[in-house]
Amino acid sequence: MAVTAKTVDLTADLGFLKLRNPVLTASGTFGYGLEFGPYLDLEKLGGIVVKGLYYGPREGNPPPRLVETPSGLINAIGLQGIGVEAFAAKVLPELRRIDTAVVVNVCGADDDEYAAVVEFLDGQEGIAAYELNISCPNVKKEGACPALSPRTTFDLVKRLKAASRRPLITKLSPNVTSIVEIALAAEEAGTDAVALVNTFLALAVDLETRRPKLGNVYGGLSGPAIKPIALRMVHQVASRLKAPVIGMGGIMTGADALEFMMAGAAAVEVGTASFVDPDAAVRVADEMARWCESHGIAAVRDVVGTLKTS
Amino acid sequence: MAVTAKTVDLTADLGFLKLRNPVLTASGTFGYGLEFGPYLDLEKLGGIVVKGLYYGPREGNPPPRLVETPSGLINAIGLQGIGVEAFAAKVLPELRRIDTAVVVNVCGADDDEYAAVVEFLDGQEGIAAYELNISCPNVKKEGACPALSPRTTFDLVKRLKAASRRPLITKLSPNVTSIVEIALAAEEAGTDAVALVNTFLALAVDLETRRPKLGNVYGGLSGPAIKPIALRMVHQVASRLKAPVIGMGGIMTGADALEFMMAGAAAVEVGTASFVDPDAAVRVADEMARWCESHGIAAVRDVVGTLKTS
Amino acid sequence: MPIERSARLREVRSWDDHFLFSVDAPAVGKEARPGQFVMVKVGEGAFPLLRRPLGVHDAGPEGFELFFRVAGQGTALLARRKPGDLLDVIGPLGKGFTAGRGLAGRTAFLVGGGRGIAPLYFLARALTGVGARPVVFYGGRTAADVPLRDKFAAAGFELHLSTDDGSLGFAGFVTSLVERELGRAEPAMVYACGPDPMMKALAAITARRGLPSELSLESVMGCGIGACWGCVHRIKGGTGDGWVKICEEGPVFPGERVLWP
Amino acid sequence: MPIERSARLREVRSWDDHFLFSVDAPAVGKEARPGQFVMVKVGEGAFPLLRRPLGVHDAGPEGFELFFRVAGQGTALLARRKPGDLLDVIGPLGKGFTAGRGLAGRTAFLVGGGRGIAPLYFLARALTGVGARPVVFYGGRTAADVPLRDKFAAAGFELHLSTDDGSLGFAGFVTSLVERELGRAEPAMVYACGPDPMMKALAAITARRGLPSELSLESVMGCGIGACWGCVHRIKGGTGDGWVKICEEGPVFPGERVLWP
Ligand SMILES: Cc1cc2nc3c(=O)[nH]c(=O)nc-3n(C[C@H](O)[C@H](O)[C@H](O)COP(=O)(O)OP(=O)(O)OC[C@H]3O[C@@H](n4cnc5c(N)ncnc54)[C@H](O)[C@@H]3O)c2cc1C
Ligand SMILES: Cc1cc2nc3c(=O)[nH]c(=O)nc-3n(C[C@H](O)[C@H](O)[C@H](O)COP(=O)(O)OP(=O)(O)OC[C@H]3O[C@@H](n4cnc5c(N)ncnc54)[C@H](O)[C@@H]3O)c2cc1C
Ligand SMILES: Cc1cc2nc3c(=O)[nH]c(=O)nc-3n(C[C@H](O)[C@H](O)[C@H](O)COP(=O)(O)O)c2cc1C
Ligand SMILES: Cc1cc2nc3c(=O)[nH]c(=O)nc-3n(C[C@H](O)[C@H](O)[C@H](O)COP(=O)(O)O)c2cc1C
Ligand code: FES
Ligand code: FES
Repeated sequence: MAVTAKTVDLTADLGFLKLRNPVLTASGTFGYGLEFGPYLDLEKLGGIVVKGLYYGPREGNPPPRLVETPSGLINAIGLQGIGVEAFAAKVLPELRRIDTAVVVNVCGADDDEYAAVVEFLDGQEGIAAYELNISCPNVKKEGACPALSPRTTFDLVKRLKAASRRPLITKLSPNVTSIVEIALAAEEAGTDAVALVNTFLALAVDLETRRPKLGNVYGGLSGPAIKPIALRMVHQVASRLKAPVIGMGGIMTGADALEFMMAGAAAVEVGTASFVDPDAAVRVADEMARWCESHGIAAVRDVVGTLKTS
Repeated sequence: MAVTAKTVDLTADLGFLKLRNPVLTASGTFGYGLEFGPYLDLEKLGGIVVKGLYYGPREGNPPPRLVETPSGLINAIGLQGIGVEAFAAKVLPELRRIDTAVVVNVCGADDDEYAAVVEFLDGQEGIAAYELNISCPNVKKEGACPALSPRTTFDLVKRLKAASRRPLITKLSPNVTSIVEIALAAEEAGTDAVALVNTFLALAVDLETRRPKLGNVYGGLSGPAIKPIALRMVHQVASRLKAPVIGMGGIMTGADALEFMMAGAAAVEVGTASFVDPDAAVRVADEMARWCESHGIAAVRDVVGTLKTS
Repeated sequence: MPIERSARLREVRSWDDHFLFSVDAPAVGKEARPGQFVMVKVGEGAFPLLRRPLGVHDAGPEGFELFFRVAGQGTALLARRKPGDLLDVIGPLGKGFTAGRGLAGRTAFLVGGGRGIAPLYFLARALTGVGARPVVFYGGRTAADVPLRDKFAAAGFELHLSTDDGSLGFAGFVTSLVERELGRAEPAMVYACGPDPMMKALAAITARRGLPSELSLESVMGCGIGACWGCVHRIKGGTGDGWVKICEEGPVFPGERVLWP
Repeated sequence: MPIERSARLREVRSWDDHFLFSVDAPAVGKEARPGQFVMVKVGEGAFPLLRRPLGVHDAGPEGFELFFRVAGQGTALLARRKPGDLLDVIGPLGKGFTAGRGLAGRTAFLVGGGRGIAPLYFLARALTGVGARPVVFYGGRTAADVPLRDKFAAAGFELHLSTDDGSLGFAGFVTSLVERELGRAEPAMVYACGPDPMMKALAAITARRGLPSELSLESVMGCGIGACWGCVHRIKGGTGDGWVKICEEGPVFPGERVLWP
């Protein structure tokens, strides 16, 4: 029987988690999920990675928080958010009613706060996994974060893996010399998967005021501009790790997503694209299905890691 | 007397080298210089950094060698070139007739080759300085190069500084966790200036063939896409180093160049822009002058490092 | 708040770098309330990357109008669109002005600075609809910045013009003109949209006189739908610990709740 | 090789995704020789980043013509340009075909595959000019791929058409058609431009018969002026140790010097 967009098997298997399709929404670009209800069918998503959560509510950085660059966006939101308790009380019950994998992006000012967030969330139902945001460039000075060193990555992941009852996805920073080294440290520490990349530490200058365009001076660059670097990193990491890789960075179309999968990603996250088109993540999944159809590919997972480099 | 574009003092002073204006042409994007004679007045340039040179001629990488990405260009030329002897015999005599600073971009398969290139060029006249290309991502596997570690950077720069009779500009790679650490190593080793950034290691995939779009698999990303990251790195390095910083990465206009100077660059290099507009480097200098004029700035060097971050 | 991917640009009027677009988009037009905005794809393809927020200048069953000034690359691209072109817009978004029956028979001041005049036409029409009496203050740096004066006059709204350089109407800031008129009339509400300095001044003026006001704020916006937290402003008693999302809880806020740096 | 920043697009003709541009640019038109190309800014602003190389389809004192097929984003943007728009072009660039007096009174085969036909019209005219007899072979996948057939016919050139699907002219590859005709006529030169497989096959055919040929090669180009080393192809006896810059030493090379992977 010929493959049709309808019959294509889009499911993705991370081992610890089966997804309806390989497309998740990237943390911080999809709010807490519900904001997008009016624009797409949340149950058509592979999963939702909610905005980064600290234990308590957070102020975030002073505006301006966003600046557009050629094919890119620099943000310095600074993880403003409601905290896990409010999240569990107000948001999680709503999300539970939706049949889609919910991944919580876990943040912390220090290792103890990461542990506290995980401990609290372990007491809540309706969460498929934790994505450890050890790579946000917008909170400490000059982008400092655990993901910049294999040692701090290993220690933090090890501690959280021991504490958590749920699978861990460690989210890596691209602002490193060897992302493979960091990924291997996370794997050795027991992470169930890695997600990459987070944003690139960047600066935009306003010539007239002679000030940075962002209130926080530096910010994180995302969008199509970074895709070629992100794709390279995903390829490097996927070629070395046993743990599954979730790829992201500038994915705007199904073709972009398929390139990440060919490079070795078992699933992908769509970030900045959701700002441009609130329904982008679902469109990306649809475009994947149609590409598989036109290429007679019965299961999208057969594309994973098929990039020929010799 | 009011400032006019004509009266603006555009000269840049690197200490070891005075430039007519702060705009040099970036290595590998301006050939050996002479190719551009038909398109601009080479004597209106701050300087020419010629294509990277090994001791002998080099084959370079198999095509395809270029792929365009959103606001960016990935190249994997692989430093094809004629070698220093042919350069000295055929090109240098021509360049000597032109009244502009000529900087040679020095490459080497190993430390000894770098030393051999410097030794040979020390015997030639008409060269203002050497730019040590210790950061090309397109020759060794996965972008390996000396600029990825402070140790290898220090050792190589120290050795070449001792050997060379000319000032050294060390060209840094952006593919590192802390470019400041590498820059400080180069400074400690005695470099006279640092130039940053070289290209970002990147990958582009052809979905249909399931192959990389470049013959060399990975390549180096340049152009406007990388400007925000390059600008951040220049700001970080310039805030820490005593040695002058030459900034580059996606400069297309005079405004872009001025942003790099506000961030701390004493001079800039224009790269990919010269492919789009062969006369881009001269236009950038003109636009700088006009901006100074409209802002009543008598000397462009007064802009250097004036970014207010508090 | 539908995504209208192919809203037909029916008509374009322009004055130098100001543009008035009439767009066919029933779904958006029917829902829109004064003070709401839309997110418009200004380019074709992914350049520029982000949509641009533009206020609803007017709306009806058949569609809506936009009035914008070229401020940079995005609005410059949008300005190139020709009648018949299709626009990709999301909206209406945000919470608009309150223009309720409570104002019937009473006077309201509408203060627009430059492009800030955009949402006030729709508001003035709505106020008339509930029997209120809109008095419009429209200011700019120079005469060329107040191109909609004829449109407001033709609609029969009481109109007070000002220019910083005195080339048209009152010579000085529109806020000074408002202060002068406040001596004569006591409005039940002051609505405003314009550059921050004007809004700040107006907030002070209304506060001093204990007049209620509603200000439409601006910010760079990443998404327009409350997802990126990029558009925040300090608002008293809002959610989000002081930094409140303009796109979601605004862009219109009571003047007394808006905190200024 | 001037930079012509504001060359007026005088006329546009199109067939589905094929476009013929007539451009006013005396400086370029006067200098251009058959087989040379120009680098065209396809977008406005910096998107897409790079110029695109297009062969000179025809040229004269007043300007030049381009014939292109939409292959992707850049050519799609270019195809949107309307008469009166200004184009930013650099050229003429590269070394063209040799169409010298030596061919006077003799026959030359011109073989174009798909969009590869573009530079052959100008060449055919030049050959007629030196008293040679151009015989044009024009092939495509299907009839829609050979839109210039009428133009070549109207110019009075002997024209042989082929389509892979047989929807027009000879059914099969244009190279097979050429081989058939080679049985009947013995050209003094074979010129060709088209996809690599066609060029490769043709190189083999001409080599077997000891016929001189000139092939116009393609490659992605970064600069078009010899500065980026991005456009290389393996050429025997060229400079640059085997990898030769097509934009500088080509795009036209003698068939026997071109090495294929
Ligand atoms: C809710 C809302 C409603 C608006 N309604 C209108 C309207 O009806 N008519 C109109 O002309 N303009 C309106 N604006 C402003 C308009 O969105 C900006 O002028 C536009 O986004 C600038 O985009 P650009 O690409 O042309 O300029 P850019 O090149 O993006 O920026 C040019 C300058 O404008 C600033 N800027 C960029 N985006 C915004 C923004 N969203 N708000 C304020 N400043 C910005 C930049 O910092 C820069 O200084 C509105 C803004 C908001 C938030
Ligand atoms: C010397 C020369 C002369 C040419 N003359 C003509 C002509 O007269 N008419 C015409 O229609 N086309 C011509 N081409 C091909 C034309 O340059 C490409 O079709 C165009 O650059 C594709 O750009 P794009 O943005 O539309 O497609 P892209 O999205 O850039 O690419 C679409 C596809 O075309 C391939 N491609 C991109 N650039 C080139 C290139 N420079 N050469 C070959 N393939 C490329 C890409 O790898 C991709 O597979 C010529 C090419 C060269 C080198
Ligand atoms: C506005 C904004 C907020 C973000 N917030 C988070 C966050 O809270 N946690 C996190 O791990 N990543 C965050 N990111 C990074 C994205 O999840 C993603 O890694 C990055 O944007 C690259 O993907 P993209 O190019 O598709 O946007 C944020 C990105 C943006 C643009
Ligand atoms: C085609 C190409 C070739 C390059 N070759 C060299 C080189 O030989 N030596 C070097 O140090 N940098 C080389 N570079 C890097 C540039 O000099 C510059 O550092 C980089 O492109 C960033 O600047 P840009 O964004 O303005 O192009 C090359 C870049 C490109 C695009
Ligand atoms: S613009 Fe994204 S939250 Fe307001
Ligand atoms: S295209 Fe740049 S060298 Fe040929």
